[in-house]
Amino acid sequence: MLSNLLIPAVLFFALGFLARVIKSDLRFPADLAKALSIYLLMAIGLHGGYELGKADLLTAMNSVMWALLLGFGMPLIGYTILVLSKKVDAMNAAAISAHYGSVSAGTFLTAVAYLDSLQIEYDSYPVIMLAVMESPAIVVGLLLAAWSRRRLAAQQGVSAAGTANGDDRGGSGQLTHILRDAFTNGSVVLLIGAMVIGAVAAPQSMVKIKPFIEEIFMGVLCLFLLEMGMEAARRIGEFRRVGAVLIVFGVAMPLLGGLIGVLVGHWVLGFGVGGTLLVAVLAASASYIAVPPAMRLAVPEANASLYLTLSLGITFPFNVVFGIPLYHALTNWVVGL
Amino acid sequence: MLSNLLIPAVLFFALGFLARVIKSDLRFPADLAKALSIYLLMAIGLHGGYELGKADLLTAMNSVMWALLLGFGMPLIGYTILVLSKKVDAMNAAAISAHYGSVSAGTFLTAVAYLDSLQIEYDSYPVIMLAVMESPAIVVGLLLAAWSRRRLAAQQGVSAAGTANGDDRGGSGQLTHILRDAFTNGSVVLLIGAMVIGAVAAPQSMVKIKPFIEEIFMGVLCLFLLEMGMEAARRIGEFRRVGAVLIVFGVAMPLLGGLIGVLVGHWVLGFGVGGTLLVAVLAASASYIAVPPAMRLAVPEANASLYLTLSLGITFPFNVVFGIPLYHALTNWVVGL
Amino acid sequence: MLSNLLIPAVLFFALGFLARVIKSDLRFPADLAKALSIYLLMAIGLHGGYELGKADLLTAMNSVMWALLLGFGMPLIGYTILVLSKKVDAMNAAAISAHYGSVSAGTFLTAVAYLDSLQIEYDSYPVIMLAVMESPAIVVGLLLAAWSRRRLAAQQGVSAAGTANGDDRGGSGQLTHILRDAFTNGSVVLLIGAMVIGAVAAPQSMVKIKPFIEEIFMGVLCLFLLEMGMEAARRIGEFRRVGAVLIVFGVAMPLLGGLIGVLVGHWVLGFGVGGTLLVAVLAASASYIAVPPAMRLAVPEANASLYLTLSLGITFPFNVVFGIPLYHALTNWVVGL
Amino acid sequence: MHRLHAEKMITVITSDVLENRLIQAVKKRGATGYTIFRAHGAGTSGEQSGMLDVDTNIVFQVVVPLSKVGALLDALEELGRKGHHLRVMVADVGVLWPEKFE
Amino acid sequence: MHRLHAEKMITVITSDVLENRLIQAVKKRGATGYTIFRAHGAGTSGEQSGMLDVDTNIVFQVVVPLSKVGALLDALEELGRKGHHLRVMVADVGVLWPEKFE
Amino acid sequence: MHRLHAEKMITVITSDVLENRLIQAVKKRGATGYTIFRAHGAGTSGEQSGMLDVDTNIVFQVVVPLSKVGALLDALEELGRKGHHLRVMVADVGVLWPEKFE
Ligand SMILES: Nc1ncnc2c1ncn2[C@@H]1O[C@H](COP(=O)(O)O)[C@@H](O)[C@H]1O
Ligand SMILES: Nc1ncnc2c1ncn2[C@@H]1O[C@H](COP(=O)(O)O)[C@@H](O)[C@H]1O
Ligand SMILES: Nc1ncnc2c1ncn2[C@@H]1O[C@H](COP(=O)(O)O)[C@@H](O)[C@H]1O
Ligand code: NA
Ligand code: NA
Ligand code: NA
Repeated sequence: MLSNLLIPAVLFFALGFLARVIKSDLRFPADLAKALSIYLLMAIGLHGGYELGKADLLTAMNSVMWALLLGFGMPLIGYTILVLSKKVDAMNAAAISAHYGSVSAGTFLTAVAYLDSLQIEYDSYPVIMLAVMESPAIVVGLLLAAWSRRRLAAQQGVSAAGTANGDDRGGSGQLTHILRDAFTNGSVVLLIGAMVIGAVAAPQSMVKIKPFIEEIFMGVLCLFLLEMGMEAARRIGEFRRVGAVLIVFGVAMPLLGGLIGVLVGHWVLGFGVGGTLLVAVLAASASYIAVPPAMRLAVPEANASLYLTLSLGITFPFNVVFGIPLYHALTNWVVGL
Repeated sequence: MLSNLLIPAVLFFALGFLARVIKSDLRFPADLAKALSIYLLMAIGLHGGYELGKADLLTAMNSVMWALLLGFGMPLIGYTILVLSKKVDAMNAAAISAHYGSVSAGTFLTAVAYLDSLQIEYDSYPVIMLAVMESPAIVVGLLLAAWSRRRLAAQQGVSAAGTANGDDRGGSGQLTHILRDAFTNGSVVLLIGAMVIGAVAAPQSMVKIKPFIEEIFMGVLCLFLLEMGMEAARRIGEFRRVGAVLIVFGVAMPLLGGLIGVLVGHWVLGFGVGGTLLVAVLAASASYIAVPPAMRLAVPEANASLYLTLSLGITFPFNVVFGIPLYHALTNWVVGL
Repeated sequence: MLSNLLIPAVLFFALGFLARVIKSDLRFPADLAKALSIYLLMAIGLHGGYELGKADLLTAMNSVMWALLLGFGMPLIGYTILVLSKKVDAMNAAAISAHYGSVSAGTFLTAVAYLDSLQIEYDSYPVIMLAVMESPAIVVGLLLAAWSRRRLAAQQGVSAAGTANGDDRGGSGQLTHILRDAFTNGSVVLLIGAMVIGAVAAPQSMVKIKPFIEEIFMGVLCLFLLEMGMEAARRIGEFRRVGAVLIVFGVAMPLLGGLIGVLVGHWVLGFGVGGTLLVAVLAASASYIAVPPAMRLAVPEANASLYLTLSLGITFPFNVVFGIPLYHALTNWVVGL
Repeated sequence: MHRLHAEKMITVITSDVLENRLIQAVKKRGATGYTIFRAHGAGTSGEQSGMLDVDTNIVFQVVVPLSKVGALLDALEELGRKGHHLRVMVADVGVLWPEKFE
Repeated sequence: MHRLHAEKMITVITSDVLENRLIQAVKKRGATGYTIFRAHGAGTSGEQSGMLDVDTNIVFQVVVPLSKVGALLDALEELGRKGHHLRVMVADVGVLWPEKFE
Repeated sequence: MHRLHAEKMITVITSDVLENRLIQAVKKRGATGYTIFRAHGAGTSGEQSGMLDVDTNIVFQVVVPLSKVGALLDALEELGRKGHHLRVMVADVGVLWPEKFE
């Protein structure tokens, strides 16, 4: 864990966190964080696509399939736990658990920086998995919400048709709409689009773009994490609204995800230590870019404050500071079995 | 054309276009595109100025003269065609044609990326031409508008003095004002200023600035084109407001410009394939950064929706996707004659 | 001075200045300058911290101590001069002089570019001094203001307790508040935080971040100075509000600071020409990022227009264009003694 | 001010993610246009810092003749009923060129 | 609110490129200041996405005593007559420290 | 508009650096929230270009029932008395869901 804390990316996250804690007036212009996150998605995508152009198709498809499984499965696990805990209603359970099926690019990239600093090699497949895992969780979240909404309405004896999806959406086309929204999500389009470009672009033209996506990458990530540290500290301050049980969930869920990810990464996909750690981080991390707007729009009954605090204020810092070295230890142990 | 479509810059343009077509919620923060375009102008300018420091003065002055001729000539051609077509009034004809005398840095840079990817060398003179061609078209456009305004007023028997140039501008100083506005235009100042700096700065101090203007250049261009693809798709959606005749104009005008540019580039200026293609692109492309605000301010009678849709929604995507390889083929044919 | 004017950074400053003078509509998006300044602070900090990791502890501590002395001393000198001049009241004198105890990172970096272009080496200690000198001047400024406020109130026979520090701040905790505000200032936190990160981060992980803080640094600085040139020209336009005596102060104060800095840098700290010039620039330059908001908030009685015009419109351009080569000549002379 | 014509300005403060919904809603009810700018703030649902898309507020303004206010408020109330967080304010304004707002 | 003094707030929504014209216009008519922020939106002349300078709207606000409203509206009408697209709205406000707005 | 409830919207235009002070002030006086956006402009204290933090204006808006206006204006007058530059405007608005603003 100590070596984790000597990585600039993690240190900048801590600096941002600290800045809020000591009530510094350090502040980013509102558009900067958004611009940095566009850059990061573009760079990850291009990089991943380029690597994929050289990858083994079978392993790639296997990775994609398991990414889908994780993306669909994690929210179901989360939803079940939350509903059983009886601490939140079904709509909130749906919205919260969707975040855990998706991924946090910031956490993933911190893990990559962690591996780099320890000079551990890693497979390129987890990057495709990252791209693939953004959408399924949104779909599951929306389906769980639609299902819960119908159940609630049935209990109350009214029709739920169209309750949350507005004027223009009848019950019939709803699934299509959910799928469409999930796959036209801005980050998904940018990430997958950049990946395709990285895979199909002429290699000699990629050479020109490489310095942009490689040389300044780590610095941009540090700036981004500085800002996210400030956001995490702002959110953690609202933990009282969330309550102890949910906080436990915000730590237990990534631990569970990390465990599942290690098993999938090493035993199923056969990755080495680096690749396995990255799969663990994918399963363990919770989205704070793509999923929250989708939930706010389509599951307005859920409390945005809950899922944002959990994902951004609890799970994100936990993963960045404690999770990554923990999953690394776990990976070492499983690989050594 | 296929090789064109394998260049990241073109692919990112297509991605942006696609994102709007599939109604993705992908969105840039409002200031990002403006910041990227400031970077691009600065980098082109510095790069061009640096090359010019080493260039042949006679060829440079010859290029500048022909750039002025193209900048003054293309709007006159466009205006004549538009007025003869009888589809728009004289004020709109003036405003629209001004855009075609000026240039699109985005298109020019895509052509540079195209040449790079085919490993075709190119002269450095077209960059000066790019800088020089921003202003003359604005001047011609404003003069055409002033002239049309006076004619219209004469027809209606009223005085046009000061009709569109506000409280503070009598008829007398108007030409001075037009010239001043054209040459103090923000992009012109930045581009020419950076060019002068690139030319006069001490070489050893330029070394320090080079990575900024070279290494990340292609990546920034890709981001910029991603955004411009979204804008083009937004604008193309308004083509119904424009009508078929104008759409034909939006394709025919660049074709004509490309032809003239090839002839000027190869026969008059004696450039090789690369340089000739770039001159063709200068003549063929239409401005969407510098000219529209100038027209909106000084030719308020014209319909901004018309010139923006034509320049950004029709001519820009046409040039990026079809025009560049076409002008390349034409260049090869003319050079081979 | 001629060689100074051949540095891109200085030329871009001049370009921005010129753009405003010729009333160009060149304009940066509002958040760009703020983002660039965040980048610059981060990069200076990381770079300085990294160098410090390798530095001699004793010299470092000696430099810090003298930085504190300069930071505390310069405002006292400035305040005395201003009060004696009788051109501004005590509150304005306090607010203005605080700016001169702090530093301008833009001026410092221009001096670094100047040294680079002349291929003069420089010590790394001045970077720590830069980080250290942001806060003390704020503290002194606030103390001088509090003291002047009490004196004024005593003259008028009323109690000044809490006059400017709001509902929540009694007289008792005021010093603590002043210190807290000065050290949690956003730029201070970012600069010192990045410095600590640069010093403690694992060297192999710093390798990844280096291109970001080194390769694009000079280009970003040029963009930043372009914008600051526009701001300086905007401010210099308000010099009539300021009056001749204050303008003389805005030039004399940096000259005095430069002299003191040269003496401290060479005689006390024993730096070479490069390091001594940088200390001179630290002492000579006036803050326009960290100090003005602190003064606006805590010394509302002072006229923001005065201190901004002096610091940004007079002292900053004076230092960038004339001051640096002057302090260089002075340094050469003192070193040669 | 005989040349000013009385209209109503409806201001909605809500999350950025609702932008398209609001645009559709006002277009459908015959508004001639709308104006949007981003903001940050805080309310019963916590702080909206403006740093992430989900964390950003928009101020959405539309000027309409009195005759169209009712239908628009209905649409906004419907959104509120579904659980969306909206603040809705209506103010009197006098406009130049009222035909632009019909 | 005896301490509030009645004034008029004039709001102009138009293209970013007119910013300087509007500033000159209000300065000439004796306003003590003005406030501007950027916006996007749509109207009869299509969508203004806010991405290019020419595509960005500004909301321009100036608070003046009633006595200055007429001259300001004249100036705005004049701009409109020349073909510029402006939306002009006037609202009643009560201000603290009215001397600041004279 | 029987469903609209009369409230007051207080708008403060001032420097960005006062943001936290204003937030504290309205929280203390029981406002349920506030909305802030950045602006540039000019006034008696010169031009605020919006480029540096110290040079940026905020427009700070808070909607409150009439009963809370007095205390809020007191707080704002107090800030003004200390030397801060504030412009304060109060306008009538009708709000949907008045319980959100109590
Ligand atoms: N009914 C409206 N309500 C609010 N803003 C409007 C309205 N109509 C137009 N606007 C704004 O005014 C700008 C110019 O409108 P127009 O001249 O009709 O294109 C638009 O881009 C909108 O920002
Ligand atoms: N008459 C006015 N109308 C609208 N906004 C104003 C007016 N006067 C000043 N302001 C705004 O209030 C800020 C501070 O004004 P002042 O304190 O007079 O410098 C200015 O920067 C403007 O943004
Ligand atoms: N009393 C208020 N005055 C002005 N704006 C408010 C007020 N209450 C809430 N808001 C704005 O409305 C947004 C949503 O409020 P809420 O739904 O209560 O969380 C907040 O983020 C604020 O921007
Ligand atoms: Na996950
Ligand atoms: Na052209
Ligand atoms: Na100093």
